[in-house]
Amino acid sequence: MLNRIDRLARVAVVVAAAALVSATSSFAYEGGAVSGGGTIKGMVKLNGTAPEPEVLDVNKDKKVCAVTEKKSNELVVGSNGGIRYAVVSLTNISKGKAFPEGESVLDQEGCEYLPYVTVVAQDHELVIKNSDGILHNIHTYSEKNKPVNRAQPKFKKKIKETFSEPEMIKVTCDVHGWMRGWVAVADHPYYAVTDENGAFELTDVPAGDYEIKVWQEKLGESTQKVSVPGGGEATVTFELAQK
Amino acid sequence: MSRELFWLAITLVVTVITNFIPGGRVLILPELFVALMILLYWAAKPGAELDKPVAVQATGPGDDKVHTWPHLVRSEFLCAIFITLGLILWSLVVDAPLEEPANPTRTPNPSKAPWYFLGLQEMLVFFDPWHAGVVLPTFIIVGLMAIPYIDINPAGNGYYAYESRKYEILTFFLGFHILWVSLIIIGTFLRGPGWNWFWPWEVWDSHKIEALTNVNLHYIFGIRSEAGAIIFGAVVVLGYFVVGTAAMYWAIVRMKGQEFMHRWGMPRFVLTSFLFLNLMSVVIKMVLRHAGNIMYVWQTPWINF
Amino acid sequence: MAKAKKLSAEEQAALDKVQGIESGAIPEDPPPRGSLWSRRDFLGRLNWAAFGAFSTIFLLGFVRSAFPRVLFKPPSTFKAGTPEEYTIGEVSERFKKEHRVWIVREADGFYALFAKCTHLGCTPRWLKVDQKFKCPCHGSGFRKTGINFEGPAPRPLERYRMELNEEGQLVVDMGVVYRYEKGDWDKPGAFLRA
Amino acid sequence: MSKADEEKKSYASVFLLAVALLLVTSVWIVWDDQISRRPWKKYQYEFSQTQIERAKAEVSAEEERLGADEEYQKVLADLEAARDKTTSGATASQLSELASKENKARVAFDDAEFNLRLVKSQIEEAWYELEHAQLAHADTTSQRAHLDELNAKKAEVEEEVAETLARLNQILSEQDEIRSVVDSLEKKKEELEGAKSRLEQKVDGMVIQVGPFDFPKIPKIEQVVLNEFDRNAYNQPVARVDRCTSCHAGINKDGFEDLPNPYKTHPDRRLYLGKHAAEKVGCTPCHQGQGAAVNSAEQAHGHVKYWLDPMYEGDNVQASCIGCHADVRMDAAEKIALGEKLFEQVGCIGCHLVEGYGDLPKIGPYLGRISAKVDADWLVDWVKNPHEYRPRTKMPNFYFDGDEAEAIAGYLLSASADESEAWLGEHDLPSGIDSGNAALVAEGERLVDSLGCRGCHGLAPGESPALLGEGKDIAPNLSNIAEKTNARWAYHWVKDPRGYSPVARMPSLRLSDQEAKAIVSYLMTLGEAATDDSATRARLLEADNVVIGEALVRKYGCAGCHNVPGMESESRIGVELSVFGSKPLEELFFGNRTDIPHTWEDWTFNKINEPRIYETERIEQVMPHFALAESDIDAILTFLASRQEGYVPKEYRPSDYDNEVTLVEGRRVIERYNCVGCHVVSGRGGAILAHYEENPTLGPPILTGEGAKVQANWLYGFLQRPVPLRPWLEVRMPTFGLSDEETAAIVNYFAAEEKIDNPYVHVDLASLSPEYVEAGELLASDDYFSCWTCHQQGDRKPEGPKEGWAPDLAMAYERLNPNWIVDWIKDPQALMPGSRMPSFYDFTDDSPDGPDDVLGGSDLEQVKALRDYILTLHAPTGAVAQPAVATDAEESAPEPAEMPSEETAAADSSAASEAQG
Amino acid sequence: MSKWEETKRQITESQVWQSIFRHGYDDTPGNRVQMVSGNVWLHLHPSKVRRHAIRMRFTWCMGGITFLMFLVTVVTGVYLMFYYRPTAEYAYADMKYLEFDMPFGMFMRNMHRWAAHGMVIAVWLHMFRVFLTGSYKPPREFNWVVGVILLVLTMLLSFTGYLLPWDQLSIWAVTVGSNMARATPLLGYEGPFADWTGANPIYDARAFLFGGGEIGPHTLLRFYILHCIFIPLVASLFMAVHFWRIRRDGFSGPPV
Repeated sequence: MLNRIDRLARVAVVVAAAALVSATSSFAYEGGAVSGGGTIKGMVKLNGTAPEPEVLDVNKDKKVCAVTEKKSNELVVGSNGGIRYAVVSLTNISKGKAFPEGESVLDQEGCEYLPYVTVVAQDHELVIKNSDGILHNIHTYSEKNKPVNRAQPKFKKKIKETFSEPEMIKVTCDVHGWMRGWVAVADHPYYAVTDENGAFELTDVPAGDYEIKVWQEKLGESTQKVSVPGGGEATVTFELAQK
Repeated sequence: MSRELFWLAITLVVTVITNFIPGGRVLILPELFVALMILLYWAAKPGAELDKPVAVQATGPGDDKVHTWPHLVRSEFLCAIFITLGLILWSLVVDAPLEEPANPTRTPNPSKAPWYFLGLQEMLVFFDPWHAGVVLPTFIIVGLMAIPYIDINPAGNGYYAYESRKYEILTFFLGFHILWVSLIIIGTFLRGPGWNWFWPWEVWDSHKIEALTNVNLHYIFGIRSEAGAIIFGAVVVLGYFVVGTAAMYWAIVRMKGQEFMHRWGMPRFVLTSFLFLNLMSVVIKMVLRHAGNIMYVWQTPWINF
Repeated sequence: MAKAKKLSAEEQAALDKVQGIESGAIPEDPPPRGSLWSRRDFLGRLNWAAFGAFSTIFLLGFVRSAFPRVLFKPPSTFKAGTPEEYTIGEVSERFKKEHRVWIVREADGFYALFAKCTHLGCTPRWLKVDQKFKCPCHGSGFRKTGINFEGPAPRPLERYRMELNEEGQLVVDMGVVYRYEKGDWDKPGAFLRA
Repeated sequence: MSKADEEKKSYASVFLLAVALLLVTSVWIVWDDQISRRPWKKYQYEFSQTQIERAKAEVSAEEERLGADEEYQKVLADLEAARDKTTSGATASQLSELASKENKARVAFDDAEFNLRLVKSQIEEAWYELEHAQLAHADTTSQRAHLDELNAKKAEVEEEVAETLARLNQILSEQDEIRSVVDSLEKKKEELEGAKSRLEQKVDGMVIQVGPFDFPKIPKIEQVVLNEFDRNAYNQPVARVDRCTSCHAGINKDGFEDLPNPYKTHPDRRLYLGKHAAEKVGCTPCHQGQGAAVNSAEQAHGHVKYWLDPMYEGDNVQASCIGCHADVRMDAAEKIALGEKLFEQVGCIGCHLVEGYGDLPKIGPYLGRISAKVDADWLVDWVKNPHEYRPRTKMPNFYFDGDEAEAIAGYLLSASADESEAWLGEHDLPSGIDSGNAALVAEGERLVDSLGCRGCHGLAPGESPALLGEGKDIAPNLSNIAEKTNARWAYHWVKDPRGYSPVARMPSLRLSDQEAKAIVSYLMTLGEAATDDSATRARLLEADNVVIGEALVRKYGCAGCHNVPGMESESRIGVELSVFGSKPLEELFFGNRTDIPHTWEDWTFNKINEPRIYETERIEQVMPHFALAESDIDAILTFLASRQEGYVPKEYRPSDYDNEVTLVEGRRVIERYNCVGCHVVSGRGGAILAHYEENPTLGPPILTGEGAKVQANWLYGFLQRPVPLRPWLEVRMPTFGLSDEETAAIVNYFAAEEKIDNPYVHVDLASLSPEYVEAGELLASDDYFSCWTCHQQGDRKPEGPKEGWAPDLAMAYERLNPNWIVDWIKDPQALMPGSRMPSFYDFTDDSPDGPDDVLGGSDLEQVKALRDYILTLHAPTGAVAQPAVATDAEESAPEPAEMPSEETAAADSSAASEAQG
Repeated sequence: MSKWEETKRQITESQVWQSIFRHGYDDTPGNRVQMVSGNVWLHLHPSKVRRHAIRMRFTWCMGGITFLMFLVTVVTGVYLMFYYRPTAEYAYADMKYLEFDMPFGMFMRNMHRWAAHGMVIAVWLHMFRVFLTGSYKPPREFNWVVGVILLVLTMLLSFTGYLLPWDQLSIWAVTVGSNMARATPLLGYEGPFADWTGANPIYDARAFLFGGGEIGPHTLLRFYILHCIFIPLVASLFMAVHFWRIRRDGFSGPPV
């Protein structure tokens, strides 16, 4: 009898522990329909004077690559002081809208990565195109994900790659030393890349308090708190200073 | 009672002291042995009661006899039980020693023979190895065996008779206690690393250095030549035996009378005096060494004495 | 020849004479009550019982002493190579000398037979032509499976446990024995599925 | 008491006392032996309990899961229903009828089979008699008749067997049919219960079942016997027995990391116990201690008197590694590896002999021409205390006073005077060295920065690119070099170090005169320039001074580290340390120090830390002060602790021990010449790369995997006479002037590192298939892989700046191992993570990645084609005629494929391999 | 009850019983004699002894204790032999195993060792007591001689056993203890006149004891055999003589 009670007690403990584990392990983002979500709008600005972007030396495959003059995209500042190519995301959201349909595309055209910053959902395919008809290679510098360095000869118009961990990944081409781009691996759909005026918009955010983060390759990261009203709009302005 | 307490106290003190000596608890054994023997001396209680033939008058053959069973057997049985008990307790409390694995290239300092041979090892300090290790042990064994044939004293056959056997007991006492037992005690407790002398309260320092200033006897007498030394030593040693024998003869005749000597006979006398002089030579050499710093009396290229 | 429990008076007298004792010359002490040798009172019995207990414990201690607490022998398991090293249908004698084991490879698996006749413990021989194990001592015969079919052997050969380790090697565990007559051969270790 | 009373006395009470005591002691004996001296029983029992508890919890969890599993519940219900059906009504009676039929049929079959067996046995006998008769040439008719008769009988019985069997089988199949539903459900149930029954089996294996109760198994001594592991003092092999797992029961089981000792799992169990199978090598070969002891922790750990090898504490356990491994590596056994390195390189071997380290070259500079090199004033100061001028120098401080220092300097100057004069006669000061010329100095500084000098030398005070432990530099810091020497010497030295010192470790960078002048001009701006020392020289060279100096040089053993003229055959002055680790405490001299604990570790640490610490008025000590960092001393101490008596037998050593020896020999050379200052070798070194963080492509290549990559012949030639491999690099592979042995040691090192048995490869171009070569060429072209966008091929250079280029593929034939080319093209990242060479194929899946129209679209064939093509790019004429040779394993079969192709074999760039000039 | 008595009677009067227990419990003078003379262990004694001989103070019981110690060492020694291999490869390790895993191993070893030491002490005291009471005097002279031989044998027994643990204590004690033999005149290489006989460090008087010039693996076997077989056998023979003489000569005592 004692034996049985003992056994039951053990079962109870194990079940409780299992329940606890399943409750706490549900950190993974859960996507679905969002009703009454709000919008976060905002802008990323440079605090200080904008530097003149460096002109890149195109020294190879000039026929294809040197069609236009190329400037560094490291820090592109619009006339209003807004920073282009900054990535804004929420950091503490676990439930919200589903990832948008359609694939993320990174194109190599005129020996440039288009777009300069590509957002791809985690574990989704990133389609890498080679529109140039010359040899490129995709060389990623990542820490959380496994770095890749894949050649994309001209007969391969399209290759695919997936990333499993959220991370900002630098992409370069070793054939064309000046080429540089970024891939933002997102664990939820609330990611936005600022436009030429430094503006961004996150839609269908469930009402609530969030932390919002901006990342810029030269200027680093910065976070703020934001409160999103149901069906309403919240505004956030980041000011980043040059280090 | 007070005597018992006294010996108990002595034992206790010795036990405490010996436990401070590096070398461990094994060394307690001979010390216990001594304590035990002292107690037994006391227990044997020589005295008027035993020092003469039993006074009880016989009323018939075997009248002072009792049945072995149960009277003797039960004593023996109890004795065996208590001894066994002691042995068991001792075995439970004190583990037999086991040191590092044998290694012929690394000699521990000090290296000692089993304690019951330490008397011999201690004698090596005073004599050549062939003498201390071979000749003297032979004399000891032969001498012990010869005792019943030398001793013609009819008194004390089968009972404690200290009065009437003064000289025998004294001599035995000298040989057994003064020499054998005390040399064991010295060898066990007082000899440390390098066979140097350490008092019980001293730490056994393996780096201890003692000045080695011993000299031979002939050196003291200013004899420097080898031949001179040999002759001198021979004269002294032979002289010792000759003079010693003569002195003993004189003393025995003086104390026991010519008649006794006659009864005893020359062979017995010569054997006794030879053994006795050898015994004394150990004592003399010890005194010479410890007190007079003298190494050898007779030094030759082949043997030393 | 039975002996009388008590000596007759004459015998006693004669014996006493031999012992040099004149009967009645010395008044013998009466056996003291409660003395060491008395077995008649409670204390005496208790004493002897305690002594008996002590003796028993000691005796048992000695008996226990004779049984070693640990055996210095090689481990009971050995590795027998990979499955590919064995030919299907063959009886391998590779480990017969070292471990006294045959390893048999069948189409669907392996088993390890202990090469010891169940009759009197001789080591049988594998006769390939006859496809049987034959014991030289009393002619017992065993099939390849180890089942006895002739001679005095009372039961089939024993099997050892076999398993495949993480590196894909066969492992024979001589610590586990499977006996056919006990139904052990149906257990998983008795036959290793390939 | 009168005698008469004695025999009347009753001893009953005494007897009672005696037996009572006997009883007590006998119980005590049992207690003492069974409990006090057997602590492992308790530990093992407690561990078993924990283990069983945990296993049972797993079973309970699985039961719980099954309880909640709908499918399982359904199966249970179905099964019960099905069983009900078979045990009641018509089905049941049908079954019981069948059962009794089966029984009868079985008896009939068994009888028949038994008969058959008897007949067979009779036949055997009949055969024997027949054969016997035949051998005896007797008439065999009757035997044959008998045999025939038996055979006939056998046929009969066989028929009966078949018949009875058929009957039995039919009954069985009828039964099966009725039971089929139940059977299949039971099977299903068993399947679902699979995990549970496995867990239950696990529990069963751990317990003893007695009726409804179970108990942990009875504890027993667990042991590993290491036969012939040790040798006794009589050089006889003796076994070692380790019983550590009797208490440490969980040490080799996963999942008990959270428990305290002795139950705990071994830290990093898979790493340590995976490589060193505990059931084979036990525990004490690494940890020491008294493995056989199980009666107390002190005994077992060897912390008792008379046990010579107590357990190592903490990191010191690494001292054991060297007993079995020739090669102790930084990543696995950091402390002892550092200790060994320091011991070899800091100078210990100059004075102390240690077996296995006896014939290494002297570590100090050549003093045969010292007079031509240094400033006399500087020399005196240096001898007096080298650490003042250069705190991180390997040269120790001998605590010389001023007079002693002058005497020694005097002797050195005088002894080296003749040779110095002669050398100076041939080496003039060239014109054009000018430390005042800012442009020249700037050029010199640039050269020093870019040619690779900084791989070894620090230029600012405290800068240490080539560390030796924490506190020492491998090569001198040059921040105040002008104080020490002069431009004339420096010029000739940087041009040709071996020209000055026959044992120089400094390599030649093949400087042009102008480069050398610029560099010297720059160097001479570092530190305060020396002033005229002629007065000092005259004073030092006085004869009396020189005589005293000679005696001192001899006494302090300078010749242990330096080639001192006139002392070529001096012997070592220190004690031998070959078995220092087993030195008994009583042989260590503590002098008058009472503050230092009497342990081997304390003695040794203090001795190295402050070598004269045990000096007394009477006992002089001469060991100099090295000023090592504490961590370095600790490492040396661990190394010294490993110097033990005893020898691990071969069968307990790693199987690739010889390989390890090769590694050690090679690494010694590599470290002696500080190859690791520039290159990363085996994952370590490459300090100079810190200067190339911006663009690692411009730094010296990383040599990971070099052994598999290049051909040994080529490497051998390259090391002896380096040529520029990558013209775009400014940093230069210097000429070391390595001896043949040293070169071979390095080449073998790389081969051994990659475990390549035969690194000497010959490529037979004649065996290459033209089809493949052609396909390879096509693949390499701009239509496909565009190899020439980056790779150079002889004079054909790619576009763009040099730093974007990749190596010259024309060298592949001589330089690269063909197997390596294949591996490389397959996945460059696997061989060299971070390489700029991209992967053109993905062999992790089956889908083809290459173009469909080449070689049938087969990736592997395309890679081989590329390889074959590359090999033809710079084929020496006549190579085609040579006989075919395989490289190693993979390609030895006559491959139809060996054809040309191209591709970039060595596309290492930033993180590339390879030496370059 | 009578049934019980009857059963008891049947048992005690059976041939088997009486062949083992040759006399009853009844405490009669005859039985007392029978007890001693009919018992193999007790008949070392005469059936009657003189009064003083049962007094512990008089006899010290040392002879008996010596014999007891001898028996203890024999019994424990046999058990130790089960677990001990007298070769240099195993001896030391076996000592460790005795301690670590033999059931009651350490206890047996302790008993064996301490009983051996006790035996040496007891023998000396026995001899001492015999001297004090003059018990070596006629007619017991020869038994004294036998006793001295037994004393020597006892010390040799102890000494040979000393080596068997094969540790530092053993070999050095035995080295020191037996190296005196190298000084034997003529036969020992360090003894006087060794060059006359050609005794040398490799082969001299000690070769008998050591089986060579130094203590080594061969010595161990020799000592083992001496310790376990040779000396005990010889000692037993002399003990038999010793006891026999005591039985014949009677216990010594004051003249009547």
